[in-house]
Amino acid sequence: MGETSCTGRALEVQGLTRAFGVRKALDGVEFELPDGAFLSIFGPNGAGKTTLVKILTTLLNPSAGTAKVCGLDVVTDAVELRHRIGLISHNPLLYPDLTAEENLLFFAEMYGIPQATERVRDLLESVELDHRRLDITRTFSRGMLQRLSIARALLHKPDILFLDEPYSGLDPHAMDILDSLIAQIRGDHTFVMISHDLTKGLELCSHALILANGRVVLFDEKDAIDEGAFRETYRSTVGMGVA
Amino acid sequence: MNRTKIARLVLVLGGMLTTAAFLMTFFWANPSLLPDGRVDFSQKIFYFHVPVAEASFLVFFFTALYGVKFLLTKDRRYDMRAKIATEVTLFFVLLTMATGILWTKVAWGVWWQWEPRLTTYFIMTLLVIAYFVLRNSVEDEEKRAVYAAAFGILAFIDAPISFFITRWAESIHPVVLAGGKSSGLEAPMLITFIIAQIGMLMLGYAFYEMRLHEEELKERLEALKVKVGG
Amino acid sequence: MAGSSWRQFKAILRKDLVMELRTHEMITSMGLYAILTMVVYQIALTEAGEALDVRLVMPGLIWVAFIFMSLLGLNRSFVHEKDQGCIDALLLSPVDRPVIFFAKSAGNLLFLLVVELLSLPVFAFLFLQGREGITNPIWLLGVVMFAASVGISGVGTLLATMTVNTTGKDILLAVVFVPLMYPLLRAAVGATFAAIIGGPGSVETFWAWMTWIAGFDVIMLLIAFGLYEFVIGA
Amino acid sequence: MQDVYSAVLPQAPYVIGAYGLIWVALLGYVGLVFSRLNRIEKEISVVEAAVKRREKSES
Repeated sequence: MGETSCTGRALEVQGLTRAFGVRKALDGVEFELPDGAFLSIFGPNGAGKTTLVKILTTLLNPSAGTAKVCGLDVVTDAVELRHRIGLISHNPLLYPDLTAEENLLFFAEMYGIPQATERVRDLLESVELDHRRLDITRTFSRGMLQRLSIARALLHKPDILFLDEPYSGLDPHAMDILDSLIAQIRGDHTFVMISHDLTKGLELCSHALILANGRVVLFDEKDAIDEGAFRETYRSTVGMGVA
Repeated sequence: MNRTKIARLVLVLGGMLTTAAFLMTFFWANPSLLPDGRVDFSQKIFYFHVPVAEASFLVFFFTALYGVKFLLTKDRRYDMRAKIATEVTLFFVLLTMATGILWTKVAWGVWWQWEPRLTTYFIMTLLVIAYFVLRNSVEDEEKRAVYAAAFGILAFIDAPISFFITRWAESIHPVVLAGGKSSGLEAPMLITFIIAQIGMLMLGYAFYEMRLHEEELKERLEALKVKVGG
Repeated sequence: MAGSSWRQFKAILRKDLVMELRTHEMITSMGLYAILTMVVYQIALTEAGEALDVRLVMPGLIWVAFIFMSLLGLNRSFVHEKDQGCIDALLLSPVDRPVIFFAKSAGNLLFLLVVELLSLPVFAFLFLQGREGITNPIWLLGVVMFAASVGISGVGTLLATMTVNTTGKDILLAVVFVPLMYPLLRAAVGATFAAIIGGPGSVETFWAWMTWIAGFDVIMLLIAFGLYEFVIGA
Repeated sequence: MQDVYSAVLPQAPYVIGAYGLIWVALLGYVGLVFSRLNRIEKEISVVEAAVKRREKSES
């Protein structure tokens, strides 16, 4: 487990509830994640995984309860927190009609990054896209887009990276590249990943969480988890999402 | 006494007042005269046309008010109230349009005239309809509520414009609520009108509460079904 | 803080301009739409022939073309953001939501004005040759076009932010946008008429309509500005 | 006298139409809402009974 510049725990979630009417997307979610950990969140469709990540990344407000990321409250310290988090999604979150470099420069400007040009060049080199930096991203393959979106997420040197099913839609080669990129930055980042793929998710994580019907079914360190029993628990939740 | 009981009482009272106003319109209120001295029977439409129109403006205000309250609290109950207020607005707006068109035919000889009051009120009708079109095209419940609230607030701007337009622009539409000299209503006419107005507002309130009660029951039913069905 | 907001505003605006200069998507579709509208107008006016003084209906025709044209641009401007989830990346960054509103509105205003300025001479060329000229100073037309376009793009940006998330977004935008714009359109046509037809007192009439437009702009933009954070965060 | 009321007869259908419309609409609306309210209340009592039965059989 590495160190980030976060003071205190990476995640502190208490009684987190997100409801609109009768349906509760999240219902009293509680857990704590130490700094530098890698959390994999599992759960059937509609379990509330995306809602949880959206709250932790300040895109949605909770209806009740509190969540602190990096010691910062997701509601009251939202603006400051946005400097500390990055998101890699299965969607590239890039403008297809801008070049690779323009995309990164645009987001650098949004984050107010000093010496943006150098930072962008460095990042493009590290994801091996410097030779394509002047091409518009519409022409990129799925794997290249994913690499560029990692560069986008790392622009402002976030402490916590959120991964929303980053492997979906990637070919095996692109998956390998993504693996090695994650391994490179694993040391000084905390990771929170949503995953459908049990094997992949368990392989990477240090902590695992199963969500169903908006509730935490299981949360533990990987070392304490018996994989067979874990798979059994996960299987039992499938279908619970659809009430 | 709970809200539903009050609503039913108000409904009965409103019904009684409007019925009384109806009878007064035809048996008590003195007839309005045409410039040539003949009796203008079509003016009788105004005793209900105007109260319904005023009620539509007033209820529409609650769409905007509950819209603001919803955005500030994100409390779903306000969204429901805004929706119901708009529904009652739609009901009154359509009634206003229908009675207005009948009167226009008598007084102006045509069913429809593009004059400022009619035009702006027509626009308001379209806005109220658009409110529901918007609601129906948003799947996510919370998004729907937020968008509807925002649109309701924007749409309400047309209500004061339509209300005051007869005073600002050259309009041939009569100004009934001008106050003072130009309304020219004699006491029996004015009293009849006021009773009809109060009755109609009470009906509006009762409709709103009844529909709200219905929606709340629906919700309780949903919750119960979830409990049973698991 | 204010400095960084200004930088972000410029960055979003520049990004939209670069994308538009690269694809020409909005300007082309809006421009073609304007020309198509003129063809349809020709059909509509053809039987009236010389009996009709086109100048009398021209203000209305212009604004009909502009309002429907603006719908195309407004829709496009948010389809870009939605396509690959860019709007989420934007919202994830430490940008004040109103900055997004103002930058997107400014971009939409710019594209709208460009197409308006391009299509107006074409309109005059096709319909007004051999007619009496415009006596009032021509910049009055520029004033109405600018003021009304500010209202159109401001309120339009707010509404397009909503309708991009709905089923049947193009039609829905028209359904919610056109009636809301009625007061503004009415005043714009009045002002344009006063500017084009001229005659005694026309300049006073022009400025009277302009106060309506200015009032509408101020009230609607303030409300749209206040609502934007809620709408984009939903 | 006849002269004074000569405008009444041709105008009457419109006035009657307007008031007829108002009454039908108001009564119709009230009737509709009440019938729906009754139906929902009935449904609620059915489901509530089901809930009670279950709770009994569980305990």
